[in-house]
Amino acid sequence: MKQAQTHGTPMKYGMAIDLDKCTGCGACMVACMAENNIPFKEDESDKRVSITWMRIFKLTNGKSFPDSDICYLPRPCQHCEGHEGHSPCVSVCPATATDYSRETGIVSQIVTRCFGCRYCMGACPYHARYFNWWDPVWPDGMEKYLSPDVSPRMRGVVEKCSFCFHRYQLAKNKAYLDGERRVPEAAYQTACTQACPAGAIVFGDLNNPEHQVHQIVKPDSNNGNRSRNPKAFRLLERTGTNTKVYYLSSREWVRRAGDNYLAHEKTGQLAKLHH
Amino acid sequence: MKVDRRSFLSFVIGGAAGTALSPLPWKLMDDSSIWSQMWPWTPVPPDGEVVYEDSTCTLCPGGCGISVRKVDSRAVKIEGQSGHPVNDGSICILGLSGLQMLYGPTRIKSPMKRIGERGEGKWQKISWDEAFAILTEKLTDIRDKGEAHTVAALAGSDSGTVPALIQRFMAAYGSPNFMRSPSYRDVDELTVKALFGADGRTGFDVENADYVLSFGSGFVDGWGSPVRMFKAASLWKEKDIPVVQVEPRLSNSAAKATRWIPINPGTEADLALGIAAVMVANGIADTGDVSGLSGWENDLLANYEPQKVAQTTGIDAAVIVEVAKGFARADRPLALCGRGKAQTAVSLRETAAVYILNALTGNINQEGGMWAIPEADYIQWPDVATDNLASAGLDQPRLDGAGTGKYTDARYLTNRLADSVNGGGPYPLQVLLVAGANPCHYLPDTQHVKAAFARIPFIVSFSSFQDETAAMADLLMPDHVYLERYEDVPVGAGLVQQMIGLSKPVVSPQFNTRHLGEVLIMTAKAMGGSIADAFPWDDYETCLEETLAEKWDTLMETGVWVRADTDPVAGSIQLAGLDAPAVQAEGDVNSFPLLLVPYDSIQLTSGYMGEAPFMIKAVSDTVIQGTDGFIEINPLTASGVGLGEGDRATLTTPRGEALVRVHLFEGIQPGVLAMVRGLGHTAYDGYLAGKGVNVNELIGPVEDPSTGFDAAWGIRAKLDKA
Amino acid sequence: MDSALIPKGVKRCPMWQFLLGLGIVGAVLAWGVYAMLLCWFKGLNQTNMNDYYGFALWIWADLAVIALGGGAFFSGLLKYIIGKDELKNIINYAVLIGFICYSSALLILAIDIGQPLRGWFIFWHANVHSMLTEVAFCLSAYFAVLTIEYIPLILENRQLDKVPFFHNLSHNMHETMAVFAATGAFLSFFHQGSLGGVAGVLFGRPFAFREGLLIWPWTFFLFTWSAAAYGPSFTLLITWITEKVARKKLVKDNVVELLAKISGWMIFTYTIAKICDTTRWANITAPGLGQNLADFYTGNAFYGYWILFAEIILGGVVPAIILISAPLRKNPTWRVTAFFLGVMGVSLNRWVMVLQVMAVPIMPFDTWALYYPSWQEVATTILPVAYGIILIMISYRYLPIFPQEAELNPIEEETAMAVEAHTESTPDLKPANA
Amino acid sequence: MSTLDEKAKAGMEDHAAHGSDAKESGAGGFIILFFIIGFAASMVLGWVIFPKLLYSQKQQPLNFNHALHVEEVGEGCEGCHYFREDGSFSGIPKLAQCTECHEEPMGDTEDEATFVEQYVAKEREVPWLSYSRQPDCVFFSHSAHVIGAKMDCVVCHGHIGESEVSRPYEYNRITGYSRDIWGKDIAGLKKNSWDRMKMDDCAQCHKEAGMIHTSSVQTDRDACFVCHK
Repeated sequence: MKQAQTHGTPMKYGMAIDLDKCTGCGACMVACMAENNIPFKEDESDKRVSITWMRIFKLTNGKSFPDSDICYLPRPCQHCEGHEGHSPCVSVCPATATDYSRETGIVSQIVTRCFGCRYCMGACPYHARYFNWWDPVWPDGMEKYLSPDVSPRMRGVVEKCSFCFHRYQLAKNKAYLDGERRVPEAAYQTACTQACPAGAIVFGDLNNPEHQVHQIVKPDSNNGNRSRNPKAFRLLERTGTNTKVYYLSSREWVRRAGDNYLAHEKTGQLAKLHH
Repeated sequence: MKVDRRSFLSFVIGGAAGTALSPLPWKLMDDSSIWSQMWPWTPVPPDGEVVYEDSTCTLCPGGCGISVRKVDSRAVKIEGQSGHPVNDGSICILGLSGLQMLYGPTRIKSPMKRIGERGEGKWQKISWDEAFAILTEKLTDIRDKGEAHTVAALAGSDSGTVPALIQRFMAAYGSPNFMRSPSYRDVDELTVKALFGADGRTGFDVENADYVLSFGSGFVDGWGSPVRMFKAASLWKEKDIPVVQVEPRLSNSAAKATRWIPINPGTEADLALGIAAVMVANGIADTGDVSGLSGWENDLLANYEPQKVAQTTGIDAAVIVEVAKGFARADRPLALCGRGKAQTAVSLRETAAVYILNALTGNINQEGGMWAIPEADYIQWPDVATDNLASAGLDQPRLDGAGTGKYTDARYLTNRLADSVNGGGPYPLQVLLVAGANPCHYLPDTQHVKAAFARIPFIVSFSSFQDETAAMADLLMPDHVYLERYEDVPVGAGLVQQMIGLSKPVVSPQFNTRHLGEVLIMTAKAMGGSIADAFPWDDYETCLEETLAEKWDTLMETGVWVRADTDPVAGSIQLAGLDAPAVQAEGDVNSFPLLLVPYDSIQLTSGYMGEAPFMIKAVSDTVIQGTDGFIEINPLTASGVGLGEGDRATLTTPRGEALVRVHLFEGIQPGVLAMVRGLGHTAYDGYLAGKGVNVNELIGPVEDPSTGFDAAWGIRAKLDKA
Repeated sequence: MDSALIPKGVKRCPMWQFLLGLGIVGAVLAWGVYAMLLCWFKGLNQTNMNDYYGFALWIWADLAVIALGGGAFFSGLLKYIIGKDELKNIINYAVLIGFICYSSALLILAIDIGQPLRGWFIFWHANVHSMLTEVAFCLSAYFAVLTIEYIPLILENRQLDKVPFFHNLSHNMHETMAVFAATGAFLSFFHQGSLGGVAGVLFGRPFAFREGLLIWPWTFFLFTWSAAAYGPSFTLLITWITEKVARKKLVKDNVVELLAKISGWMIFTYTIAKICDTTRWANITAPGLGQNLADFYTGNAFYGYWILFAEIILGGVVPAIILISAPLRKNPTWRVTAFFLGVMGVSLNRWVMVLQVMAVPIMPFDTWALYYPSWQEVATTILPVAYGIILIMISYRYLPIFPQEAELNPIEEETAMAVEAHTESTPDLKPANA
Repeated sequence: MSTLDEKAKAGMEDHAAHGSDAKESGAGGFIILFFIIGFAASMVLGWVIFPKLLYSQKQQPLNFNHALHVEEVGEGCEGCHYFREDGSFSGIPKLAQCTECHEEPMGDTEDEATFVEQYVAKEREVPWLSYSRQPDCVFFSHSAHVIGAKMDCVVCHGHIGESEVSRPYEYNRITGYSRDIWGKDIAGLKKNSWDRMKMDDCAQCHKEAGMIHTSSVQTDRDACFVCHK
């Protein structure tokens, strides 16, 4: 007999990132690297072979001095739900190494299952997936700080942001001990959320009205989970990736930069969602 | 019978069939894939019991509380300490990288003495006993010759027990030459003294201000206590507080401000005074706290009326008036001073102008305003009983000339050290002790500084890392890093209250290093006599505990001691310093048509600490690519020189030249070039060394005649296609 | 000296020439193998691929050779199912070329994956939703079929054929070949299609994404179709090259023209379909996602509208017309030009569907990603070509690939006798020398 | 091909015809025989020799008597293997835990002596070899199974609690897996639930317990991010 693992409604973990607050300082990137045993090389300046589960993009408004403006956009894995969990990467992985969990809404990546075909990387429009082109090597002595909660990856596999799922696992351990069925909001926060000095990142269960992220985003399940918050937008919403990372900005040009629009279309306009 | 080929063939076929029906091929296939899943050369972090230990971060002056996650005896992650008055759970990129410094390969792992040429990097490991012997012998010889004053010490800061012990050691030994790394603190202290007539520092109540006017202060680029400022900036967003950022470049702070006002570099003081003039002229200034205004009012109105200021600053007069009114009419307006991270001094004129601007709002020592408060004064040690040799030495003038002649008000003029060593000083320097400082990387005109260091007969470095200065040393006596030691951390950094944090040993020392405090006490004891008497403590921990007295328990419990109800040093200010001349950029306009200004990034320490690999990894590819460093330039200026995105160019200033690549940026004023501070290391390892250009090598100190501090804010430059 | 192995009634170049040829191509092969070993032991950091270019030259090579190898299944389909019997005179070669293409594809895949030791996960832990899974299964299955189709050819070697067992085996296999041909056609339909699906299902990438029929995007059908259309052209192009190298006619014109004509009509219909697809995509699909052609073909140093023209007009319309029109088709120069253009066209199509897909920025603030392969990638891509040439050399020398060769190139009696005598007088020969 | 060679060789003999004829007729029986020999040999190699080569053994640093400890300490397994406050499982005790009782030698066994001299006195952790260590990519939650599902230790660990001597630690030479995890029986047959602890065994047990979840979109089983990290 099959049963849904969830007790009551399933969870759908997601993020709201306030770009008005984000300063592009990079604390989230490094918090992520430190939390998830992310390796580093002597030269990391070629960003196309530099593993950063959380990456900060710099957006410019294209105007010239002194009307120019910039905005930073932190990009973790967007944990696309796509259509019923068939996110771009999950549906293409030939070996079931990446999967979508109906229980948490998290897109998993199991590196020991992955054999490195990199199809998922081609499928991901956010470049949130990274390949281990090299063996991970820590300078002598530095492997001491590696965390046992996240397994270091070997050469030749794809890795990506897991929404610090190991923290959920640990919180769940505690929950069992305390006889709780659900993991409390505060007990499961990602490393980037916790570190962000500007408090720009809010993480939690988008399905749970008590969670702050739900209150900010107010997802509209009848409308492809789009946000009811006028300041909010999602990256490439029109492709139907149906992401769980929402961005907030009071600046129209920033919101427009979040998706592709034809000249005449107005920001936020949405053609029919695919799938 | 003879085994013919057919029989052999069938034997092989039989073998194949048998093999296929045995586990051999299948298990091998499975196991080889499992082997690839756990390659022996991919590390497996050992599991264990998880504990969190709180401490205080000392990687920058910010004084954040940290909470270190440990698995058994290993520290695996540094997180912000929730509930801490400074950072409440958050943490910055540098603080997060701490473990890479603790466990990093650039640690100095034991005491060493130089065996090769200076700077050659040939060292010999020695025991601590030998190290002590070498040091004490050296110091004793010099002292016995009556030349105690020719020994100097350079520390990162002068607050807290460890620097105090260094100062005490110098006093007992008999040298007036204690110095600290130059920073905005120098001019801040001096200005507070000049305006308030008392010793103290400024504090800024950013959380409660309702209008913020920042003169180039990088409130999200590392100014003040960085994490506190990040939080404040978000608070301002939430409360819709107007934040005006005045600087020539669209910095991250400018981007976070509600309004960015580009200004001609180096004319901030004029704008401040212009705004003051508008306020006075319109009678919206609150002159209650300001004495001496009447004598100055006419000059102010005459010299700084909006049109004139518009001329110098390049800001539209209407804008000046608008800002002045907005600022003056706010309930709790606050003006910030100190460029970027405020790691360098600015001119007395600029500092005074901004502080007076604060005063003219009547918001001094008020909620949301600027405060002038005394340093926490908790180090109460009996005066040193100096012997004759010491007294003689102490009577000598300082090498840097601070406190005498035209520099009476300055306490330290570290920026003049290089000159005096290179022949400008009253007497030759024989020994230099360096602790928590890396002058050979961040002092302006670094080449000049290195040349000076090359001439110092004997240099002792207490650095924990193989930094540029340690590379120039003769004797290395490595200190623990902050995660391995006890230390009191008095926090200034623009806080409006007195605060002391406590660093605790989170892990046992990883290498054969010694606590600097310990080393000083032991050296003193080894030298005996009055010097030993000045250090009555058995060890540093006792010293610390006795010094902190009743605060000790609080610190051990909560990790931080705060005194909120600190009395300001004075309630009102006396106008001063405004007649001081402006500090100009070095170099003449004709041969150097452009202006080079350094900028600060929170992603680079640009201080004593070298950047950890994680930080460099986070740096954008428009700042470093491979080993190439970039300068930011306005597309107009670039096309003028015939340069496109990523092109290589030679950047020349009166002080030096460097090969750079250009990044076109619309957020920078035409004619101005910006280069990030903190890169271009020559020491450390391949993760840091050789990346980018050290901007300090291109910019020389420009002395502010009214203080003696280096107040250079940029330098003239030219750019040629390479 | 190896004349005992050489098919009856045909002439082959002297051994030294043959060995010299083998040596030269072998050197290239060795270079490729060296690069392959580098990739296996040092990892894919040996390539210029990056996180923007997870798929690059290799995947293009895979798609291209499989498309070009399509000649095998399609000629097989024509001969055994549809009953175009003339094609028996070229089917052998079609099969051989197919065999080479598919074995190459599998080899390249084995180099391309980051964890070759776990390659079998694609079968063991298969994800049925993935186009790649479909590719892997059908590809391997069809490769097996090709092997089976190739074996009887080997058995027809003059010496092997003397063995009654082998003789009968190959005979019986010929009998059942129709079954395999049918299977091959069926499998090919799916893996060729899935390869098209690989790009078409990427709904996060408006440049690649296509609507479709049921679970299959239009590219699925376009790929199958194009493989069937261009595959024969490739077979004929290689045949032509072989004839030039061998300096003799190997296949009669009527056979060539028949296949060329079929190929022509296929290309014609395919091109029409491709144009429809492109039009719909450019006017409905992409704009629906907020993008238009300018986003895909401007703003970078390499990918311009020219590539559309080169693929569809030069590589589609032109060869189609040449091969359809009898006079042009009968003119060898025009014909070969058409083959060449066709091969270029389909290769370009595969290139676009792999590399340009990766190059186009999707997030408005992202940038174009251009890439050039490292020498290791180039070498490993040339490797299969060298291997193919070697296999063709050997097969051509010792197997009766071209049934019409003897008839087209009659040898004078005494030479033939001499060959015979020679054969008998040197029975001590071991194929190892071959 | 070999057939061909043989013919070629035959050619070299004077009366080729005879030679070959002889072979055609006589060799049949041998062929079967050789097939059987080859078959048998490889079966022996695969089923008997290979497993021996595949595994190696290590002895525990010192002999540990579980039975005795269970008796002395009481509280069953929890006496030494307990849950920490954060819900994680302590696993093999650290030295400090043993020292609570073993400050001085208890009893006069040789192992006890070595333990106290070599480890307690020198404050060295005992390098125990864990029979049940899962590979690093696995996250196994004891609390989910022991507290949540109320499972008995024996289900996975067998009757180690009753053992009086530490059996040798067997591991796979290629993978480094402990044989307890990898599987006792080369044919993959399980007599007891604890004979093997690979992923399929977890799945099997979950199935039997009626705990098949549908959280995975790909497999309609448990999502990967439950037991993997």
